[in-house]
Amino acid sequence: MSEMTRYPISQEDLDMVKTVTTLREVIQQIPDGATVMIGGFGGSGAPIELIHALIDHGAKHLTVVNNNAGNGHVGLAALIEQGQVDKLICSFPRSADPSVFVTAYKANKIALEIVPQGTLAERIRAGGAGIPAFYTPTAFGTAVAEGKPIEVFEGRSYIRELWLKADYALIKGDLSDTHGNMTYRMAARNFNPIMATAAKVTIAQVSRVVQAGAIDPEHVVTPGIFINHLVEITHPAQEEELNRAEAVYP
Amino acid sequence: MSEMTRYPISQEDLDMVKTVTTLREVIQQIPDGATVMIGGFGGSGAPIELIHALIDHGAKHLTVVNNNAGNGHVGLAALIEQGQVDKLICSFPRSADPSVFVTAYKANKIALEIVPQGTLAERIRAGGAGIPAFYTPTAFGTAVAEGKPIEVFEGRSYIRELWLKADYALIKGDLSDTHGNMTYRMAARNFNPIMATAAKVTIAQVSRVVQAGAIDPEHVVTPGIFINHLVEITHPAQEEELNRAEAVYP
Amino acid sequence: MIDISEIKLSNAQIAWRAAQDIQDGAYVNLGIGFPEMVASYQPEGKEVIFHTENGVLGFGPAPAVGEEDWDLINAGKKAITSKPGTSFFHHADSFAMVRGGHLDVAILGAYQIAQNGDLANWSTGKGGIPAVGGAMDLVQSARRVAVVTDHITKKGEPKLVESCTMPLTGVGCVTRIYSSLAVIDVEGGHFVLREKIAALSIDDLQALTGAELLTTKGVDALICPEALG
Amino acid sequence: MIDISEIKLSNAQIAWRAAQDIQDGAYVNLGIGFPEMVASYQPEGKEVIFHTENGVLGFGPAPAVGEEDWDLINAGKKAITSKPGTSFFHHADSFAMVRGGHLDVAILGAYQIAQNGDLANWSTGKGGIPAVGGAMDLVQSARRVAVVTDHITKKGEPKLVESCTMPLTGVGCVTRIYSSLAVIDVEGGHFVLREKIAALSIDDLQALTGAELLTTKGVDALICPEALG
Repeated sequence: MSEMTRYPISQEDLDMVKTVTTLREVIQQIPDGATVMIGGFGGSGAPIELIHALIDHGAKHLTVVNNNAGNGHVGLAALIEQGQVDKLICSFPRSADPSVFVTAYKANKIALEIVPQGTLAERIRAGGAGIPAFYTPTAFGTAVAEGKPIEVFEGRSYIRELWLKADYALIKGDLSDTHGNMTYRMAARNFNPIMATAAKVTIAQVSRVVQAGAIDPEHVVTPGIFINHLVEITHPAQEEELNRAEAVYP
Repeated sequence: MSEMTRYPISQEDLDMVKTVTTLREVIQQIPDGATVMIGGFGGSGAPIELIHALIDHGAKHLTVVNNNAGNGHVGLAALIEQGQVDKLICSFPRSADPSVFVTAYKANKIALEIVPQGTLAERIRAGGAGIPAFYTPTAFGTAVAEGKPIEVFEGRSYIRELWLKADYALIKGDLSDTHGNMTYRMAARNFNPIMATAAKVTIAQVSRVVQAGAIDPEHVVTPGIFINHLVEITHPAQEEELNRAEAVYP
Repeated sequence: MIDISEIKLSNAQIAWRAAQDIQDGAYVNLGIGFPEMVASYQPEGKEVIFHTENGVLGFGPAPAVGEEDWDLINAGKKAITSKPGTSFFHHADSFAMVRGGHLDVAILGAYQIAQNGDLANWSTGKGGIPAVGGAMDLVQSARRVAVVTDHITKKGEPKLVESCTMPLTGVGCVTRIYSSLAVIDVEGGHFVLREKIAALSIDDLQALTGAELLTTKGVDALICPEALG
Repeated sequence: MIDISEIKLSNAQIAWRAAQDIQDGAYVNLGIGFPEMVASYQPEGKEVIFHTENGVLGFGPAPAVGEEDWDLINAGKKAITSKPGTSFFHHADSFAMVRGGHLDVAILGAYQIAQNGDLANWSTGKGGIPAVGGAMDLVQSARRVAVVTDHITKKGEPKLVESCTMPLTGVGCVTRIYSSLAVIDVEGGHFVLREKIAALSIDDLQALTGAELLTTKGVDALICPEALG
């Protein structure tokens, strides 16, 4: 059963920003040691409010899957700065200000698994699609391929990669109807739709929850079957803007 | 270089049904012996005009990939009836009137490769995504798995399946802009978007070609990079309706 | 052989019984034909979201005759409708949903079900043209796989067997059988009888079943509404 | 060592030269940083469609300062714009596009390029924090992989070498190098000199290159506009 907590469910609630308490209620189910996929590419599509609620909640020893390693002192960088992340699986741990991650990494306080970006995306997609392993030409002959099975198909060499799954996915969308059918905003789509499919429990923050039928069935990017909890954050923070304002969380 | 023949390219052409001559020009590049993916699930999303142009063109010894095996005496059934198809790769060679395929199959005039529907879809997606092989739980322990490599991941058994690619894909969309960015109509989407990615040359028929910018970038289902030729058919035939009218082609 | 023609449940009654077990909010795929009837008997107040493998989630009922749009069909190629909450997606995404274990329930028909949960429903093995469709994907990956079926074949042969003699659709996949005579679970390699129609004794039911029926957990009466439209 | 500081091409000139080879209608991915400059020098009358691996095809130029929407960025996290013909898609679809061989050209920077086409551009191998991003996908699967680069390092060491000493990004993938001194193809395991700047002899160029330069096919003058904005 895909249980979905629907906030809000009544028409009157539709323009209301949900309280931090509600956000906390959703996030506090995440236990220590969980594997958590966090959507976004840099700050675009990063679910800042969900990440900050995870900081408030305080779950530790997390394994986090994200394309990057945080920027400045908000969002994922803040989660790392709080010492909550034991391991990061990402493709590109660089940013305008990666100092939080760099400090933790050099102090051996965080483990790092580097995955080529396309392989990272495909492993996540495979996790959601019930494909335990697949072959890719990416990284053949490089250090990333070390220890991985190699096979030749049609005269070309490929390496075998495994799916990637998570206990929780924290994602950011634009609109969602009350069934959890979601849309995204431009390049903020990035990893969010595939992470929604690859976690046991997917928690989505969206800018607006609308009635079923308000989103054209042709325009749904993530069908509601993948969404377990929906939180409405009407004016979500944008990581890039927080960093330009030199914000620090908490 | 993804060359795309754009019909029509001028604003004045937008409401004009393309002539059969134009359709023929596009289709006549398909040589004998080609592997051709044909979109559609039953009659929904079947590019009837493209298939009928292929019948007029007369290319023989084709390998066709489609979910089904045709219905009645139009579309794919007509292509088979003309003796143009040597081999069919499909999941479900049954329909309201499968007599054309059944006759050809029983007379050993057509070879059949049965692929479970989800595996068929994933093999096509893999072909378009540069994944030569993947593991699936589908069909493990069944006749379909015979001869295929088996591997255990996380305690469960999976079979390895190979990608499926084609020389040509014939697909049906709803709108396309002049870049080939496409949308589909409801369940007529089915195999069309993935076949568009898995062929060397993709020929799409759409109900209307619109100017670039007329389709919201959020609503594009198939980006134009996958489309090589675009033919506007403003009032496409619907296979189901043709069959209810007992149509026969040619 | 016991004549069950007068006492067995109708297909509508079997479908009704299967519908009662579907939880509120479940995502459900119904096989082509008989299993589709399950949609007609959803208990009021429960919302069930139906998936069809050709790329529609949350679709509505069949349209009126003459109102069909043949671009909007289900896996059985029958016309359906959209409704608030419907979404469309392509075939690879649709089966990613199936294979990824996101469907709560798949309900299918059967030629044979073995006591270890093996299902045969795609080919009688007697020649003819093979056709698997999406069944092999559904039975291997839906969270719960149930079967609706007559308890015996038209020739009186058991459909619940020790091991399938017909080509398999999936291995160890079926967990519950709604038959025309009983509700039976597959547990630990055995058929476990849960409910049976009152007109038949357990011994009679065993005689119509091709493998041992365990009754260790108690057997309830299988009661369905008489009139189902 | 020859002092090339006064005669070598600027980054803008290298980018201009690379841009001239892109065919009309091509789908192109430009690496973060220097390669992005190639977009500024598209010949008039040619339409090139740019891909960024974070899920945008056919995007427009950077917005004016203050007009940025930070939900619309490129792989370098710089703000871009949409324009007629733009489309958005998720990361798996974006790399399916890359891995499936649908991109016509990828242009990247380099630490080292070997004469067999091996590319090293993600790690100097001297420690530090590894970061591959999307480069390993792009170099292995784009139809044509080109490099824009200084011909030698700041310390004067060759970047075109017999075999890479730094960790590889991809094997046998680069087919053309646009350097600050020359245009060089990789063919049959060798560097083949196509164009060089007039101020340098072939022998001088060979002295600045870590592997043999073949000149069997004739060498043209590498001429770029002087002033590039």
